[in-house]
Amino acid sequence: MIAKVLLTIWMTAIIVAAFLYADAAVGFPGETSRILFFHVPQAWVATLSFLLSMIASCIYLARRRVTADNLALSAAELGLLFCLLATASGSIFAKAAWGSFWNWDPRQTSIVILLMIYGAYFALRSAVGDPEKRRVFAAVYSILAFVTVPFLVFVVPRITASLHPEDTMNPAKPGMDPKTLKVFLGSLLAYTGLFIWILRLRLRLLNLEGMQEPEFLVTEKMDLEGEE
Amino acid sequence: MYSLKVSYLCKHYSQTLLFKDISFELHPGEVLAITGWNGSGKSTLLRIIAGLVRPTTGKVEMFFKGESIPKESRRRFVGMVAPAFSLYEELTALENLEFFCKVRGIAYDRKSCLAMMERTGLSENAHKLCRNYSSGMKQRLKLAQALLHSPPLLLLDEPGCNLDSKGMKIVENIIAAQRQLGMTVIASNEKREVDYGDRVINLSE
Amino acid sequence: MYSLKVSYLCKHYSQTLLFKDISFELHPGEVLAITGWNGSGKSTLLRIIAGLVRPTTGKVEMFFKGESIPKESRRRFVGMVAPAFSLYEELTALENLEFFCKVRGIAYDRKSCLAMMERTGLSENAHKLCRNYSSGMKQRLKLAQALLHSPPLLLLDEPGCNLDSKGMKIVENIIAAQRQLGMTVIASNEKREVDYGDRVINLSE
Amino acid sequence: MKSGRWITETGSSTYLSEAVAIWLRDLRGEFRTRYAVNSILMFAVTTLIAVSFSIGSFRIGDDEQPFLYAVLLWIILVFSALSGLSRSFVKEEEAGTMDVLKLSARPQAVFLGKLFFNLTLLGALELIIVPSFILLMNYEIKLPGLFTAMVVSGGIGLGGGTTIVAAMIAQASARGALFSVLSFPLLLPLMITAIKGCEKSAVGTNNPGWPEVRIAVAYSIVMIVMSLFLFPLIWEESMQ
Amino acid sequence: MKSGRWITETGSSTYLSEAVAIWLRDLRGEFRTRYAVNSILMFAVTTLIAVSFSIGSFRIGDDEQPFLYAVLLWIILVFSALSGLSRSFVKEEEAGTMDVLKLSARPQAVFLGKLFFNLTLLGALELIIVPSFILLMNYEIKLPGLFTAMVVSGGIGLGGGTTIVAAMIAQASARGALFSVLSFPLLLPLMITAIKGCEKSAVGTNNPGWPEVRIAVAYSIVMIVMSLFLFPLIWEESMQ
Ligand code: HEM
Ligand SMILES: Nc1ncnc2c1ncn2[C@@H]1O[C@H](COP(=O)(O)OP(=O)(O)OP(=O)(O)O)[C@@H](O)[C@H]1O
Ligand SMILES: Nc1ncnc2c1ncn2[C@@H]1O[C@H](COP(=O)(O)OP(=O)(O)OP(=O)(O)O)[C@@H](O)[C@H]1O
Ligand SMILES: [Mg+2]
Ligand SMILES: [Mg+2]
Repeated sequence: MIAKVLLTIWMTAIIVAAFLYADAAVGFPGETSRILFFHVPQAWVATLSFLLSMIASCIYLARRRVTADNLALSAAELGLLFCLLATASGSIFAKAAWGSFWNWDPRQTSIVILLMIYGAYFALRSAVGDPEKRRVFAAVYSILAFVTVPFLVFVVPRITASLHPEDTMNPAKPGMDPKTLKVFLGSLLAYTGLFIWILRLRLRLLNLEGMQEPEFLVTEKMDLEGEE
Repeated sequence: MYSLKVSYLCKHYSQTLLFKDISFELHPGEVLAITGWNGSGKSTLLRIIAGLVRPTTGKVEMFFKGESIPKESRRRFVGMVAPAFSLYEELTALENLEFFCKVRGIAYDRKSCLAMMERTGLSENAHKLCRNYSSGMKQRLKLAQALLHSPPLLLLDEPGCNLDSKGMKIVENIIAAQRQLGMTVIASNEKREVDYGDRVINLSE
Repeated sequence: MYSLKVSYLCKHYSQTLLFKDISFELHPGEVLAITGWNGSGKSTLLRIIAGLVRPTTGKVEMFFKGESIPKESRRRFVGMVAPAFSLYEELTALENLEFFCKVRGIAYDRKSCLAMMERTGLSENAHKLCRNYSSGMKQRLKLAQALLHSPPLLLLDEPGCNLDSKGMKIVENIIAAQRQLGMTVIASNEKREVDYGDRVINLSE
Repeated sequence: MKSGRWITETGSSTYLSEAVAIWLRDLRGEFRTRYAVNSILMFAVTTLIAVSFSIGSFRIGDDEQPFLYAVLLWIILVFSALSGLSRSFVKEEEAGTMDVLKLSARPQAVFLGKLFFNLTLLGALELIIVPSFILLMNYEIKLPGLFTAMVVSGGIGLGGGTTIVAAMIAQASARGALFSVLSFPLLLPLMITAIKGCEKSAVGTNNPGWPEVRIAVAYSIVMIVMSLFLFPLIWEESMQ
Repeated sequence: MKSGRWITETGSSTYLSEAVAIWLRDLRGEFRTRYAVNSILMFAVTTLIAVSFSIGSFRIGDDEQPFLYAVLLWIILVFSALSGLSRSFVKEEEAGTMDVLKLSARPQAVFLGKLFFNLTLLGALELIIVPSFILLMNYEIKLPGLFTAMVVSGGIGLGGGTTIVAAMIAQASARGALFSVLSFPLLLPLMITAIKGCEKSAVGTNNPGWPEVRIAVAYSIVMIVMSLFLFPLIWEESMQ
């Protein structure tokens, strides 16, 4: 409860600070650079949750605990959500910065692929009736997908030069404006906190569902939909 | 009223002769049993009668009050069960029956379909997907499908296959009821089923 | 040498309980018969023993000289026939047997495959495509396939289905021979087949 | 009841009501397994993404755009259709339900039912693909009326041309092959017409009477009527 | 014979010999029914004709040609592959032979056998498509060595990336759809690499060590090794 209140206050403070405290970065039209405080943490949280999902999948395959699969599932859901948010905010940003919502910039391409992968992950889950089978298949697929991601990261940027800022405002590099850095790190923290909070809610929900609905009832539902 | 006339049927597959000069006539109330070793051509003969396979020579005619029934309308007169048939696995049993009612042009009536399932002992499983049916339940559903339009000619290829003793009893009842309604041809190797026949044709002789 | 231990097996499909607390042990030379109404779970029980279906609770263990056989090696110990199985329709019968020999890691030997077909009464049809086999011939080929590797545990689900009296005799011989080689579990509703069992488990009780 | 009537009459049911029964059953089966619709749609969507990705990075001259886009759109549509339309017959054959269907349904009703089903699939396909294609590729259409008429009539032609081929190949052994081999030449005239029509709608050439649409409609009618006559032969022929 | 050995030992047969048995059986079945190979090849050939017909009429700038052609070639290859590679597993499932196979074969052998079969199909596909594409489109390749290496390694990657997905979708509903949906994202990195490699071979950029080929080889190895580990889990899981 206290954590929730603190998180709310923190988020509000960051939003206010993003618009009032930090200065707009040079090299970006108008105030557009402020998107940094929302767009990048979104992308970061998405990456984090996909990673978490993959690790949970591995744990599931090794231990076969339903909780691990629940974690993998909810992390993938949240990852997809934040990924969509990052795409949306990026697209709005792209309209302001590059003049069109979508122009197959490598960044956009790779994020579409990421969205496709996790879309496929959910398609797979919905197409397998037996719960245990579904968990194993989903875990296997998420591992396979994760294995291909490094190839994506190495390969896509080679295709064409990207307009997407890579190092211009990279916070890891020295030279970022200290005010910006402060707000940026704060926002990162806020988004991570938000992520953990939603994740725990989702997990609790999944566990409750699992308790009130024994395994075999879940199968039955799928059966009526015509799956195995 | 109806009658079936099979004359000089003969069936070859490539060089091998399956059977030749099979002729018989069948009238309402009669039951004909066909028997013979595995691979002797029982199923093929039934499929020829149903019009699913063409005989090498000979012909199959059906008559209604002495008039020959054209091939297109035969579907109304024949009901058939065979091990090679299957129903739609992705539909429930009731949906299957509903489909066959509609496609045959019988006014679909849920009650009568349910009654048919009752008759074949499936009423508890009417809403189960056929994919999840056990072998015996599938066989019962095939029987139900063949009876939907009360066909004057019922062709039963191994009707008791996969069935338990209750199921066998159901087959017995079906054949008994069919004696009132029309003709029956049974192909089987089960002594019990062959014995239902008033006449027996043995393809292995 | 070999033995099979089934403990507290229980299987649910959705809300319905199929069977529960099935426990038995089987030793070489023994024949166990499983019977019950259509849909009572005979086939499911056999599939669980073979490792094709997971039980809801309970477990199936196989032992060789007291050591438990790991799941990966079980294929060498189990031979199974079931109505839902099919072999490769686009291959001839002999090619089917050849394939199963090779994939099981048994040195393929045309003569012994032909001998197996002889034993199941298929030798005249060894080079026919399975697609063109009659129902009884398919059943015989399934029997041949299950016996290829002389399995210590033979699972027969309705072995006499579609067979003629010669075929029934073949099944009888197979079961008698299996008494010398190992264990047999038969699931059936045919009185004749159930009677082969030293013990009978009735799933409908 | 007079005997002659009893025998030939079809009772209260018509070809249409039986065809509808078959159509609804296919839809229901499709809804449960989602085989055809998914394979068609996903095929279309992935091709669409791939094409838009590969073409998107080019600056295509404004004068070449209408033709190129029309070609791409129809390639996507035709191949997506080819990848899924044969399923409805092939599945009956593979699942072993063909025999029972033959015993219980009249051939014309079967043909119509399957045709309706394929047209439904094509409709769904076009509803999803065409708008996304237009959006993704920034496809400018000057005459939306002509364009829509072309897409609809072309879709009907596709369905009419492929359904009977699907019935033929369901009974041959080399299925996958034959379907494309047999369908594609049959469909080419339609495809060329449709491409021309879509190009005109993008350029803005408004020929009176929309000749391309008329050709497509004529093609569809000819195909469907011919099929209705020929189908019973194929259906009967399937016995050995 | 010691008891422990009896139980775990595989006798005289190895994973490889069993895999080869499965491969040969699939080839023989394929040879008799020609389902997969035909559906793949015909799909590829018709797309090829359509693409070359539609693109052939353009004057594509010489500088854009290498990239565009590479994209088209790989779209044709990948989609043709997606249209047929899932057959070998799906057919086992649909024909009801999966159960017997499960009882008699080891999972790794099954995976390898199916992989070999898919690679054979892909090899046949590439042997036919690539030369015809080059001829039809007048595709000028400056570095045939790099091009060949790219096509071969890309083909292996295609097979390696899709075989395990085929095994999964064979046990799911909505098969047709899922295969493309699941495979395409996995294949995209490979596809992009291969496009880049083919482009370079056409332009004549000879980076030392052919990085694209290496990436494709690495991709194939990683996918195949991962699949070998993961496949038994899927195979076991296929029980309900
Ligand atoms: C639809 C369009 C866009 C998408 C999908 C997108 C996606 C992403 C993603 C996934 C990241 C995380 C990268 C990482 O963690 O390494 C990111 C970072 C970032 N994006 Fe975007 N973006 C888009 C448009 C834009 C635009 C138009 C701008 C500004 C002109 C922008 C500015 C940034 C910046 C500054 C970063 C941080 C870079 C870094 O970490 O080095 N993005 N974006
Ligand atoms: N399409 C075909 N091509 C070649 N031979 C065929 C074909 N169909 C059936 N046969 C052969 O015809 C013979 C008779 O088959 P049929 O199915 O009629 O036998 P059956 O008497 O019903 O046997 P069972 O008792 O086993 O059911 C078999 O030997 C079979 O191999
Ligand atoms: N995947 C499944 N989902 C739901 N129910 C199933 C499934 N598989 C089987 N069942 C149900 O389990 C019951 C037992 O089936 P099983 O095939 O074991 O019966 P059986 O005893 O072999 O019957 P038969 O004598 O007819 O062969 C049936 O009611 C069947 O509908
Ligand atoms: Mg028969
Ligand atoms: Mg059973």
